[in-house]
Amino acid sequence: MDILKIFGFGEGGWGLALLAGAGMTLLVSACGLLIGAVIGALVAWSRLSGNRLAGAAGEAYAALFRGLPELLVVYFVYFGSSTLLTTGAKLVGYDGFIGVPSFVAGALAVGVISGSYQAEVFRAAYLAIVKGELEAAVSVGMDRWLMFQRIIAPQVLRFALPGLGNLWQVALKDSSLISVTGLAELMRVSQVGAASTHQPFAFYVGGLVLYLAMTLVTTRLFDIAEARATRGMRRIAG
Amino acid sequence: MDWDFAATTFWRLMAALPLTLEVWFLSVVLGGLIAAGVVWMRVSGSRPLEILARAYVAIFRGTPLLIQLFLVYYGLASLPAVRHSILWPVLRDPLYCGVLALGLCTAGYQAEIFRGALLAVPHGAGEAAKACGMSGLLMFRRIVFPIALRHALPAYSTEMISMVKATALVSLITLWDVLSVALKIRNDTLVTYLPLILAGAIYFTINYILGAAFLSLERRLSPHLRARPS
Amino acid sequence: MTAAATPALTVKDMRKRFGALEVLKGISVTANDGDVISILGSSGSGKSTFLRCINLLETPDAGDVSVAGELIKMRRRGDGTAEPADRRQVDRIRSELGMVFQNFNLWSHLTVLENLMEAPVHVQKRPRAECADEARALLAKVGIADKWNYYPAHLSGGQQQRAAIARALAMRPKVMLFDEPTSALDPELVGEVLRVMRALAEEGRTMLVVTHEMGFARDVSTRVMFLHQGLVEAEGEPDALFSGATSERFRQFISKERG
Amino acid sequence: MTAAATPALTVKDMRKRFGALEVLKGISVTANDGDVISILGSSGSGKSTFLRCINLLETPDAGDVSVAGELIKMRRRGDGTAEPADRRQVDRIRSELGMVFQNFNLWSHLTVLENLMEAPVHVQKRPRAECADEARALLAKVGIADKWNYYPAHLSGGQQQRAAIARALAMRPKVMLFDEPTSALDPELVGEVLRVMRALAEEGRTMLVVTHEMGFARDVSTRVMFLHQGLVEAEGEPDALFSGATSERFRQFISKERG
Amino acid sequence: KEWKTVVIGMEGGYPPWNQTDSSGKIVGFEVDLANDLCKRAGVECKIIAQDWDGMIPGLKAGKFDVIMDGMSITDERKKEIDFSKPYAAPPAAFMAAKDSDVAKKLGAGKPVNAIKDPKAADAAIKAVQAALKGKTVGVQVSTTHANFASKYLKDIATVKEYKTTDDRDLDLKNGRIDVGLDDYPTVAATLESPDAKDLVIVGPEIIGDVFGVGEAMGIRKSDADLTAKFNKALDAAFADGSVKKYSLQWFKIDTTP
Ligand SMILES: Nc1ncnc2c1ncn2[C@@H]1O[C@H](COP(=O)(O)OP(=O)(O)OP(=O)(O)O)[C@@H](O)[C@H]1O
Ligand SMILES: Nc1ncnc2c1ncn2[C@@H]1O[C@H](COP(=O)(O)OP(=O)(O)OP(=O)(O)O)[C@@H](O)[C@H]1O
Ligand SMILES: [Mg+2]
Ligand SMILES: [Mg+2]
Repeated sequence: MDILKIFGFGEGGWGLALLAGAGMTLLVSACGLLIGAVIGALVAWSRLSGNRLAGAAGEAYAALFRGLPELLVVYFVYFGSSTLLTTGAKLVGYDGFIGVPSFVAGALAVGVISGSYQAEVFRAAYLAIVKGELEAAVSVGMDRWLMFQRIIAPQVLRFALPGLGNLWQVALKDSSLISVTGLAELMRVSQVGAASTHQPFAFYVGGLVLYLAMTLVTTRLFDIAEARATRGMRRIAG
Repeated sequence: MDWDFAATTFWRLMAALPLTLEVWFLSVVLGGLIAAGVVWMRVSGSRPLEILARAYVAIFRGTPLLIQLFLVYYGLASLPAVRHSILWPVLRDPLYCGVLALGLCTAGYQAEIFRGALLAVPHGAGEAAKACGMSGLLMFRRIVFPIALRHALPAYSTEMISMVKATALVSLITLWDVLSVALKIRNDTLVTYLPLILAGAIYFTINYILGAAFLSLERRLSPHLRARPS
Repeated sequence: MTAAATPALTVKDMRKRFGALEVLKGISVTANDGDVISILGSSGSGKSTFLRCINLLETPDAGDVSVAGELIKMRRRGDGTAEPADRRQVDRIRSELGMVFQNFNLWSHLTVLENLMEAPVHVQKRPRAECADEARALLAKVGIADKWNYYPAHLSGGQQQRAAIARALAMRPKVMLFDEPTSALDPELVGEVLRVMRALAEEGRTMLVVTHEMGFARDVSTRVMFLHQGLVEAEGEPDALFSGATSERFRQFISKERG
Repeated sequence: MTAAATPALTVKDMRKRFGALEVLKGISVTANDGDVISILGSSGSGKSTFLRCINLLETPDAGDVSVAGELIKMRRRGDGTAEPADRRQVDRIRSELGMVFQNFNLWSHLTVLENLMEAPVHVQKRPRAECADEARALLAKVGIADKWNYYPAHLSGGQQQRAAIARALAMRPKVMLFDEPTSALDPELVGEVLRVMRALAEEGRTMLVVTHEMGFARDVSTRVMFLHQGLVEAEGEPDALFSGATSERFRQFISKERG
Repeated sequence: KEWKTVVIGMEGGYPPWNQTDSSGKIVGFEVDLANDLCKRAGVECKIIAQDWDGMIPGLKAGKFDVIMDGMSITDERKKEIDFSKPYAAPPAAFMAAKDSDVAKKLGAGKPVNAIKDPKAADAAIKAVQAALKGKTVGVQVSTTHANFASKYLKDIATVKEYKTTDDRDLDLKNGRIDVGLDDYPTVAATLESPDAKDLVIVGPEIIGDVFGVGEAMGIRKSDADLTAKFNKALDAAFADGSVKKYSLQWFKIDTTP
């Protein structure tokens, strides 16, 4: 089978399947990143809050999910949540399997992992804010929430953007682990295609190109955001 | 619970630990060296070098490590030119291929981490160094790098931990690391969770130690951020 | 007690130590409406620390602060250190205490105009258009109207200082705390800024000013405090203090001017 | 040409613009050994920019700088902007130009003593023990010997400024560039620092000092430059300049002192 | 329990047992067999794709009720789940490069059945051991082939375990390994691909011994009734030659046990 036919959109061509896989990868990673942002912000906050209990909980969360292999987390989120739901349903009398849709479980798994990393990024970015600027905010009577919205969040965002860019790539990469749930994202489509046609190079190179295209477009977005966010900053290096 | 099974499983996993650590260590060192070059190119001020560095980062961060590993190990070997080159004894070996692929990949991430940290170095600190007549390299070594390092440490520790976990991919190229041995045991016995939980515990322990080491390094290096002790 | 009799600001017996170093050893001050109190003292004598303790940027180890008769409630934590009991109260009171920092602390991610509008719009919830007009007027007053769209990093030192002063004024605070507000200014501008401050004093605004400008202390302020080794070494009406010989140390301090 | 006849520093026709704003429109200055040149000018007139261009922290758009007779070689880049032709030369020359920044720029990750030893040990490669002794002596000279082990963030404003001055002196530079070196100091310390600077002048050190201290300009400096709108508006011996009426604008500038 | 619908999990990437076509549909020997068996058992079947790594948790969590994925019966696995009767017992086969030493020593393949003729099998295994001395053998991990290699070849040859058969085939073509060992249908499928024209089947095609009794459906231990249902259906399908029909269609040889 020649390459053109493999990647074509016609009869027996995998073009459409690969594109759909890429779309699924983008979607699940983006949802994961967003879930992770919420978790990450909460964990970072808990560690910076000065409250011992919250700090310890945040630290434990970050240590656990950074320390466990991602594959394991995917298993536990995916199969664990289904098992939980099914057992719960049995208690109220429903007999049968309740599956968490692969997409939801996948995004959740990516988010849970990403959150533990984003917490670090947010924390470091917060610590990079010049202390005097926070004092200035406090001294005009901003309460914590207002100071967070107006002074901390914009600066944290601008210091965190390179790190978040990194984590976006990581999320894209981690999303490929969701293939164990059978979700037809790009990695699984590539692997199944490679195995079913005995053409691994064609499929892996194809997958590589698609992943690259996705990141090129999305890093461009991050670059633009970074340029916007760093207006007014003087830098030591470009 | 079957304690015998748990114990044998645990020791089989531990037997794979040296390989995991070896791949991790070698690739992290290799990646650090490459990253230094990439960052230098990126901030060199030369447009072509900068574009090259950007392309490097885009390619190696932008594609799954699994595919990179596949192409380095199986892809290169499928080219007769490579098989007949003097590099073949090296590239034939899965360990070197694994280290090469993982090193190339982490270099992309490490480069971005250091670039981000460079951005956080206060402008004035560099100016003061220049005004003392420090050369570019000296200023980098004495002022910019130490400050950047302190900013980079949290993200860097994260990357080191990610790399420990990334070593699990090398089973693709016939190197059986801890996680893959766990999966193998599971496939042989169909015991669903126990091998994985044991493997998870091993990874968690390593990563916890690694994280704690980095944290204490971070604390040691940042006395100027703490309240002044009496 | 009538409104006029309530002092705008009272500080009672404030103490603060950093580790082994006791910086403030019990400092009190009372400022009525329209008072301009100059705080003098050699470098490292705790002037900045005193101002920072007043609006609780540093938590004082002991001491009471009341603004317009309202006492800021403090409580002790388990480890013996003090902390404010009611954050809301602190936020509210802080918005009535304008502060100009020694090192400016402009918000680096906002332009000059945005720096000025930030607190009035978001803390005081005043209409945006009104705040913008007022901000521009203040920038004109301190002479940097043309820089409204610059980020702080692109301003000269004196311009940053003036932006910081304007930012504090934009809140229309009852009490202003100035930490060396003219240190980066040329004599011409010093005159200009002091004129602005004098006008504020005449409007009845209360001010605490850390300064090294003896001219200002002598001519503008209603009272002068001289800090030395954590205590108020000399205090009084400027004329009496500068001419009379209340304190040997103070005489020495002012005599060295233009060494 | 004898050694004595070579000026320590000459700047010829320096120009610099930031976007649309032309800050320096052609400024020249010649300083011989032992000269102390005060640079006056209102805020935003380009004084800091001028000093920063001299040691190439900002790249001037045009103009020649020579230190001890050695011209700093420049070249044009493709896009028309200038850049130093030989980085080594720039580094070498910079190590002979001490600079005290308006906002200090102390290295936050090093203690005060380490800040002072950094350049002598690592740029000039002098023995560590000798540098440490000299650094302690300098700290004593500026009155912060007891703070040698503090990080900059824990110092008062005036202490930071003195540390910055000591750091520049630790390099034993031929030419010193001071950007408002006494702005954060009390009158007593101002006198102290000026005394140090006068001693340096007597040793034959050359100094360019941006200052708002008219007293210093009048009493210590050998020459005064007054910058206005990017040009040297008035220049000369201090006595002649302050008494005579060379420039209307300058008269106005100094008359406003203590407005 | 009333079985109306049965969910069957397959990898969808293990040709020719089961594989995915470009439209995402799963086809293959096990698909045809599954549809046939379900009809006979009177249940409605739903086939869903599941990566091998998630197969066992999926079965245990109840995501599906049956695994059909070329899974061999072994005693170890029987401790965890139940198996139906085996539906295929293909011989194992070696492949190597046409002009290699191994190909020269072993010659073309010839079937031996270790269950029916243990002596011949012993001799065949001895010949293999002699031919593979000092060579490198590639097998897929966690298969009966890997078990064979570790039982008979561990001490005389280097054994490399691969995650997938495709990876192993690539290394065979690239010369990193000398011999590949797998079940006959998989080997045959590899040899069909255009860039495998230098490879041939060599040596004996072994049935039985560590290769066990064959591949079967995996079912939860708690669902003994389902196992019984499918065993009955399998008996019927063997009896009327349906299994053989599918086997010939997909594997080109008869693999009925
Ligand atoms: N990086 C920059 N980008 C744009 N404009 C700048 C930049 N740096 C300085 N400027 C502008 O150049 C002018 C001169 O600045 P400079 O810092 O030289 O003033 P100065 O004479 O030192 O004033 P001051 O006494 O207030 O310190 C100012 O109007 C300032 O806004
Ligand atoms: N966070 C801190 N930790 C330890 N010591 C501190 C800290 N902040 C200030 N100090 C010390 O407290 C003393 C008083 O500092 P402060 O800033 O109040 O002085 P100041 O009177 O404002 O001096 P200046 O006129 O130089 O600004 C100084 O000796 C300083 O080193
Ligand atoms: Mg102070
Ligand atoms: Mg300036």
